[in-house]
Amino acid sequence: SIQGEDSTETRLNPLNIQMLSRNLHEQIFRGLEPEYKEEDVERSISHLQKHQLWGKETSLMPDVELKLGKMYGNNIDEHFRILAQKQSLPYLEAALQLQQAALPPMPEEWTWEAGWIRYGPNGESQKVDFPDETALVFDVEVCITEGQCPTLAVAVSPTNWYSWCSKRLIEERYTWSNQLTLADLIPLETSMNSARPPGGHWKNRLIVGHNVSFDRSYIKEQYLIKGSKVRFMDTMSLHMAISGLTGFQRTLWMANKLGKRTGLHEVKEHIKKAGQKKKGPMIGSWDWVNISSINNLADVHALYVGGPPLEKEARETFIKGSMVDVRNNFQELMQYCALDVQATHQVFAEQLPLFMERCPHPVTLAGMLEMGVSYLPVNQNWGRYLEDSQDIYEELQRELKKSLMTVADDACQLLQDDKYKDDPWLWDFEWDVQEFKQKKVSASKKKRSKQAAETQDATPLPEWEEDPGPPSEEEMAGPSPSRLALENLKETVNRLPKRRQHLPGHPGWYRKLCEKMSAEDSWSSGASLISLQMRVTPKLMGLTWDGFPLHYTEKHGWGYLVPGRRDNLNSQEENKGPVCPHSTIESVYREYCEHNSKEQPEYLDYNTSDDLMLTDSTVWAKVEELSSREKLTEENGVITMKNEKWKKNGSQDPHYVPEESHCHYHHGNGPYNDVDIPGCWFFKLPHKDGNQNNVGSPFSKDFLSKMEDGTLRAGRGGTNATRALEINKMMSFWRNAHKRISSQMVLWLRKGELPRFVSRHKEFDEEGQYGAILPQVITAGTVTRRAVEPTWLTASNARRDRVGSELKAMVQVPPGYHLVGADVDSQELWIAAVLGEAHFAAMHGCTAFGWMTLQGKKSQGTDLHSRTADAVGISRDHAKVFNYGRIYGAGQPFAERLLMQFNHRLGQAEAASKARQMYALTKGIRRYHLSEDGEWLVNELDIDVEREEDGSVSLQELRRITKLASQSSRRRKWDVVKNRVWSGGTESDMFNKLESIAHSDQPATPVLGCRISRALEPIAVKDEFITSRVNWVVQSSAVDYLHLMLVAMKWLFEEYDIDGRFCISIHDEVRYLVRSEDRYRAALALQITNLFTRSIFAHALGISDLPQSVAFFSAVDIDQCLRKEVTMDCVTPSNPAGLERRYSLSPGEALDIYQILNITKGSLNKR
Amino acid sequence: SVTLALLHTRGLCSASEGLDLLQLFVDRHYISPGRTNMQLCQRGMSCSYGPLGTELRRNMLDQWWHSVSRSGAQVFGISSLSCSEDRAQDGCGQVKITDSENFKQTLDHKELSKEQLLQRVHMLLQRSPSVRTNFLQGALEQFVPSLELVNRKLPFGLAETGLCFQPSDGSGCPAEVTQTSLVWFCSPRTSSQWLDHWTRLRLKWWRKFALSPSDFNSSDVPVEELETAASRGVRIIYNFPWGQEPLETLWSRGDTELLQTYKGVRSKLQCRDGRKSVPNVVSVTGNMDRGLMAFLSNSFQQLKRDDTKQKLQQRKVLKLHPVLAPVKVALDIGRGATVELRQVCEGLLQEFREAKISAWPGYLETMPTSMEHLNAKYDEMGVLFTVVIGENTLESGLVQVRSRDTTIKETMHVSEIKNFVSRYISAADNF
Amino acid sequence: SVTLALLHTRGLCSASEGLDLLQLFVDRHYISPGRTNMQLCQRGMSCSYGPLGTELRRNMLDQWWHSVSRSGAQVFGISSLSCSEDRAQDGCGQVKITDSENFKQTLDHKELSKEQLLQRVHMLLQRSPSVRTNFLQGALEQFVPSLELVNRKLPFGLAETGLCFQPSDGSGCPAEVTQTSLVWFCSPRTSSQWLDHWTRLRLKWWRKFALSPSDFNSSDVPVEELETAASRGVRIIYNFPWGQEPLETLWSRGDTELLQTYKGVRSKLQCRDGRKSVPNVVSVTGNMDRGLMAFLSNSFQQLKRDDTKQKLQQRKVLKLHPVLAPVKVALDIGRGATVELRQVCEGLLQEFREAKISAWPGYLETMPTSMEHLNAKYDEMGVLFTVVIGENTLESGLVQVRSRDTTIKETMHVSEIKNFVSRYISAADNF
Repeated sequence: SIQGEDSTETRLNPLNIQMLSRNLHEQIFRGLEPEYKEEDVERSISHLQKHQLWGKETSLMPDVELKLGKMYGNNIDEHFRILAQKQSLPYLEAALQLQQAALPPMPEEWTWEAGWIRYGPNGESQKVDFPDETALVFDVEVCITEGQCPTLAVAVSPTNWYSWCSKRLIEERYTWSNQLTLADLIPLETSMNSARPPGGHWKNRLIVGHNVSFDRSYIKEQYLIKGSKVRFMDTMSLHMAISGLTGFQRTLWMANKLGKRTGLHEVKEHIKKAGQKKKGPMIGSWDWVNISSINNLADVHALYVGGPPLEKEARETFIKGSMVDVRNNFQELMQYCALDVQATHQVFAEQLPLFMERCPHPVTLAGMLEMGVSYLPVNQNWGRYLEDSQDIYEELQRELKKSLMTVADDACQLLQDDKYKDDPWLWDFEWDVQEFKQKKVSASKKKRSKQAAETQDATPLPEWEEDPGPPSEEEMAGPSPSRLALENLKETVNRLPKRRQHLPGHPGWYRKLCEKMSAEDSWSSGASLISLQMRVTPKLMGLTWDGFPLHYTEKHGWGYLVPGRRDNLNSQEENKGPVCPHSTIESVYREYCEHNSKEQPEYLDYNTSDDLMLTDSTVWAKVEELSSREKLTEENGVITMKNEKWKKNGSQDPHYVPEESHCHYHHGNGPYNDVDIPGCWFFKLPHKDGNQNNVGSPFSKDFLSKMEDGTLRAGRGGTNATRALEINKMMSFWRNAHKRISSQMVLWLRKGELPRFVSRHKEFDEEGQYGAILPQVITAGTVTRRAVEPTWLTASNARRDRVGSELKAMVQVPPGYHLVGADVDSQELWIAAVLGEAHFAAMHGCTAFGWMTLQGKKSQGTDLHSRTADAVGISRDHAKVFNYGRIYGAGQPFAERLLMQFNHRLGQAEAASKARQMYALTKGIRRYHLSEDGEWLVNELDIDVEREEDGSVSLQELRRITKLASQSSRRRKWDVVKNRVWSGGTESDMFNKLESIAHSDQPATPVLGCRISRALEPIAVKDEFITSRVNWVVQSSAVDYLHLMLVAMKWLFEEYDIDGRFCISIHDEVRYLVRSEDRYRAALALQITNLFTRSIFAHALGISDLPQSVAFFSAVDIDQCLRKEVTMDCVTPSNPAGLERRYSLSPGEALDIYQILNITKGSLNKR
Repeated sequence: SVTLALLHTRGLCSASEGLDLLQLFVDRHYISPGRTNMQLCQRGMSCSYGPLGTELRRNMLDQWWHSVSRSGAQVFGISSLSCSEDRAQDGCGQVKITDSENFKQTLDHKELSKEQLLQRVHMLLQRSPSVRTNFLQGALEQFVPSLELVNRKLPFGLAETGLCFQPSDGSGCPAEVTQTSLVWFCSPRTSSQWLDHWTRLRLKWWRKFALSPSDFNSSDVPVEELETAASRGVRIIYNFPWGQEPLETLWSRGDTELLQTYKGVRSKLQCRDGRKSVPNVVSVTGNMDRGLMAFLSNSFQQLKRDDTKQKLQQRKVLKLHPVLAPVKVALDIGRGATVELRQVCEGLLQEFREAKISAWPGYLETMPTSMEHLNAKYDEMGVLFTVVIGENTLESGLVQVRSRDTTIKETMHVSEIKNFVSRYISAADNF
Repeated sequence: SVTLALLHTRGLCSASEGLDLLQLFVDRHYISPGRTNMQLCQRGMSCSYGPLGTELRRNMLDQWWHSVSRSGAQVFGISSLSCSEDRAQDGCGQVKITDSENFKQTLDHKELSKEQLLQRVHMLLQRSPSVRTNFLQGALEQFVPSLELVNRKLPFGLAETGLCFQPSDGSGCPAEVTQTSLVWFCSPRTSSQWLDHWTRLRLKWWRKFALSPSDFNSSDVPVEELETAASRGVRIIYNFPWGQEPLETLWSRGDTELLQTYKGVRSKLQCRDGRKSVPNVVSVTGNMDRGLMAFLSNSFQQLKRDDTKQKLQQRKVLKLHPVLAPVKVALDIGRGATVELRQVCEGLLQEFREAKISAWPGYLETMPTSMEHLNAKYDEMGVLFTVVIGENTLESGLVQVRSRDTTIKETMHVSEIKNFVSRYISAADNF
């Protein structure tokens, strides 16, 4: 229940931050009140004061009183250990059994029969309903060309081999339905035609496989709404947790393995970097290659087991071959599949102890098991969605093409009187036309025809034409004279060349856009080959960038022409090619300026498009990509900086241009004066990866936002071109995603296969369809152990102008169910903050960063994003991207680039200064602790050094020391730095903590103690991949967070008999499929889960308390479909009527803790 | 020097420009002249059409019928009477057709009192057959006879096109509209899906023939504007220079009207769908007169050539879809018309007409006109191709073919031109 | 043994047989059921048509238009309004269209005297727009705008088809007729020749589609029956079971009406034929509803099979001309319908429809019917060919094609059937 503000329940810490209500604190931290040291509190206050946060108003929240029920162990960590052990015990036992087993001998011949066959140790075989074992290694093969039906499978237990064949393999039939049913799938727990296990109880079973989620999607029982107790262990995920590689490392690894170390650009760069630092050959930094591998079974097998490499050639038959091929090579392919199973077993046997050692906390295993059984319920609306989206997409595609064709047609008019010569865009097109060719007529024939012509041509028309009256009957009977004349004339066709010319009268560029006339039905008229990707298109559309016409050059890609250049006007005469009409370009720009002065407020904060609202994984992908290419300014310290300085002043700069040829009124990426267009400077379009890159197409995704804000617009062709841009934007999502989405394997359940209360529910529709998609989630797919899945985990939210973007909302519950779930509020920020706080003064809210995360208010501008936005002068949404990028380890260059991308009118210098300013404010600046050698030198040389309290020195001081040291002893190279720290910024302590973890000998997550991949441990990579390691600390802790939640939820569901199952977890979001009557209890369970999870984080970091503001989800969503907000109607071009009208989905409920307490009366018990 | 820029205008902005546009359609024989007539067509009513407008409407109705009957669904064309005595009872039969002679005779009795007179007038009016305002009632009446045709199996549809009359909007004079109607009978469960289906199909149809498809849109009818029996409605709307107007309306009408028509005898109406339910009705009603105006104004393109030396030049083109364009080919003679050249033209004309490609005998024009003027005229008429038979055609068989869309003149052999045009049109049809 | 004799009966002799025939047309969905409706069509009026009748009329109108426009003469299609206020003045505008609400309101004034009331009624009637009884007036009104189109050169024609209304013949209820109209403008000198020309052409047209052409004839209109303005008239006549009836009437009308329409302003009307004369008018007006009945009854053939052992069997066939037949092909499944067979049928149906060959989805019928019954039904519907997809079609691609006219079943490959039917029809067209 809710208590008043003055209650004794309310607790504040010395920094005036509201802590957990007393009753909750007592239950969770067992009466262990935190102790605060006076000096810590003072240190914190002065730090907060420095950042203008101390004394800011904070408000109190109502207290929460709640009975949490029985808790185990002496503290919350033990509690979780006990829960997890209990949950994973049967599976762990099965796993150990499997690991220790010596497999029975593999059958020499496989039985050609549909369904499961068990092979005894003595070669005897027997048909069985399913392999009734507690542990299996399992592998499915699918003949891909024949649809989504599994073809064959092999499994092995400690005692038996099993094989399974599809009916479709054994029986030859003309057609099979392309709609799968449960009977087509592989049963692992039930007999034919049954959806219930023998005896009515599911058993705990463990299935092991490599990328086992793929195999799982072919298992019959997995599609039932009420889940079985089978769990999966994925040797690929185990591998990632033990020895995974980052994306960049994977590229390097492959290059290394293929022996093309020098051939690959990235590798070259990497070697350069590695070589630069340590002068010797590449020692150390390549060690990781030998203790890791990429993810496929063959390489993983080679890494953990070794021996002769795995044969994978047979695989091709499944990918490219037909069912007949599979039939013809049955024994061989069965053998191949069995060998994979065997290899998987060997790998698993090696991995299991390693995994248990490196991820020792039982929660990790229990969480991963739970993650492996995700389940997305869908209904008949799935098919409607696919149809609608594809339909709208195709229609838009047609419209796009039509408008482009119209634009091309219209441009043809410029051929008349050579008007194209004055067109700002089209002047450099091929405008030549061909002469119409006809065979010469032999002289005699010519003569004859001439004579004929002369005799014929002599009939002039009568001056006055009277109504001649109707033709006579005789005239009407015979063939008409005009038809005869025409038929005669047609004979001259033999004078045409056999192969007709292709549109000789049309300009060259247009000719290339047209299909040659052919006899085929598919022939289309007009400029039907045109597409956005073609080089002519932007010019045909008359695109302008800030009012300047676009121009393409081979060397620099897409750019634009800025008029006003005078130094190359004379070179015109030598120029034999097309001449640039610079005066019309001028008038285009003038018009733009006149037009623009009317609509001034353009620099206002335009809406951040979704493409910038990068999901955390995409931000990270970008950071990783950039950091791999960034010069290691900071890592290389002094030396590189010098290098850069030299470079900047150098006159060898390829972009260096003499002063007189600078454009005074326009700043941008250029000018590139090697493009010699009389009267114009050439500027390149900005590129997201830096301006040295060429832009290949102005229609790429990166320019969508520029079109939205009007920087890039169609200057001609009016509505057609503008509409084409719009359509291009609308189509972007479905174009990229539709293959993946429409190939999602959906299995429809028959009425009898649904739980009875579903098929008898009043909302049950006899004609409806109910089924599920099993997303193929790799439970630990990245080096941070985050889950990976290409469709659902990366899906963006519905956008009004993106076809098909309502994807997620198509996950819809069957009758009688609800989806209950929540997003962890600013999960990564809080994790990072609490790490920093533990490091700084072990108090919630003691660092400025932490304080802002806990107490910051948008309304007062004290939240993190508003702060950054203010500091740099950007929008809050943009600031968000910076903040996440920084926390993921992105450096200043990233910020610089991003700033310029957000506002291309920003100069390089300005961007750099803004970025520097932002980093100084947040991350702080580098200071150095001297090494033993360093201290000795300072002492010996008697240098007067300026130091901070903690004894660190600044970069300038360090330089001075180095300089003095090298002066005094020329030969020796001193290593004066022990370690480097951040200082002075709001986030300095956080970064110091992250870096200290990243640099430690055995980096491990602070809460569950999971160690970093062997391929990233300092012993293997020394000081490289720092960005990845820093990022790993937060990301991997977020994974711990998720695993903890899953364990707590499972416990509460079981303990309180809440009927539900795990559905999916998308990054910081979890969803459960829950029986409708249990939905509020499930919501409460979710809130309690969050409380526990945050508490164990605090506990693990040595703070036995938790701020009230983060204890609970701000809202738990109870909904009938998957969407970002329960009220989102997901209106898109393919769903114009919205979810409510089109699919009859009413808005869901978003409940905070107080509302839930109200509804449930604070009790998880069934009433 | 000459500065030149191409500026396109479509979707004209003001009503006055709308009137200019109408005048162009009059000049180019789409619409008959006369202020009343122009007003009618601006109001989306049937008006008197010139030869080009008549052909355009014919093409549209043809395409409508093909799209509805080729959609894969079971659709039967029917033809109901435009006036019926049975409909008189309903309130809807407001527009009556009367024989004035008959009327006069009935009243021409001196002995009648005023009251009797009034009563007679009312009775005469009552008895007079009312003319249809739409095709719905006719289709409902044909439902039962058609049921046998499909062996009582749903869904199927009854389609009809023709004139309907609309009650006067105050002026006292009822107006006529060329309507297309599809009345679709389906199971109650699927009616909403069918409504969506037909909306999508119809919108696609409009967009298929549009130059700028996005000017055609659909929008749900707000609840307060729903017709009595209807549970949902969708309108297909076009943005005219003078504002948005609905071209077609789709209603999900439930079974009320069907039951009414058959006086509640459910057994007559039940279908073999396992549930013995009374079918639901989805009606799809289009106004082809307004649709014709929509296509005309949508396909109008005005290209300004800003030529500083000369005065502003405009190229006005009616870029009607090749399938709809009333004239596909114009045949003309270059300089020096002779009887022989004209014969070739006539031959070609016949060839085109036999292939059902409508051709324009421009060669009959004997007054000398510049080719430029002629092209401008043909562009405004929306003529796809202009074939010019020249002096040397007689020798070489070569003709000049100018395309409306690109303005480019291509040389072609006279034996290939018919095939080319026919391929061109069917390619546009299949696009 | 069985003796068999074929006895043809055509041109039924008695009116009662005529009624039987009508009932057949109702049963086979040419005409909608109902006594009034059947009477209407027997009177040669427009009636409510079923799907087959609608399609037949569409085909007839298409053929009419092609014949008129492909004749080599200059004919433009136009479209006039069916009701017009202007026509009210003439005596001919007898059938009025009124808004009954408007009527009632005007009369609902208590204070009016009887005389005032009568006056008001007359005025209201006078002012009400009259509906057209034919297309002549509309064409005359479009004469001047069209003159510009042809550059004031004669001869040319204006064609229109659609509904016209006829004054009641006593019953008080005006009737509708589907008319075809060609109004031909020519020099006074040639008008008589043109009348003969068009008569010849029209008669040819009717006979082309007839099973027994000699039932269609032309005859000059006796002088006493000539319309006011006309100097000569010709009728095309068909022998119905219930007597002779005119299908089409051609008048040579002189220039009177044209001058009337333009209030005698000759200058507007003069053409460039060197003589500055006012054109003469030849009108060609057809009643397509009666024409439809003529073709139907003309193509009906009854074959008696005199089977001594069993009772008398009759084969009734509607041998409509292939071009006119509303259904060209019926698609059926032999025994043992399966999903795969139906898929083949659907594919074929689509193919036919895309080639604009109307096909009948007989395969949708799931109730087992004997093939014999089915064929009898199709014969009565006038279906040209029946395609039967059998079990072995899936294997061999072979289908059975039964011809209506020969009753012979031919085996054909599925890939060739569409072309075959299409060739068959166009061969019949060119015959």
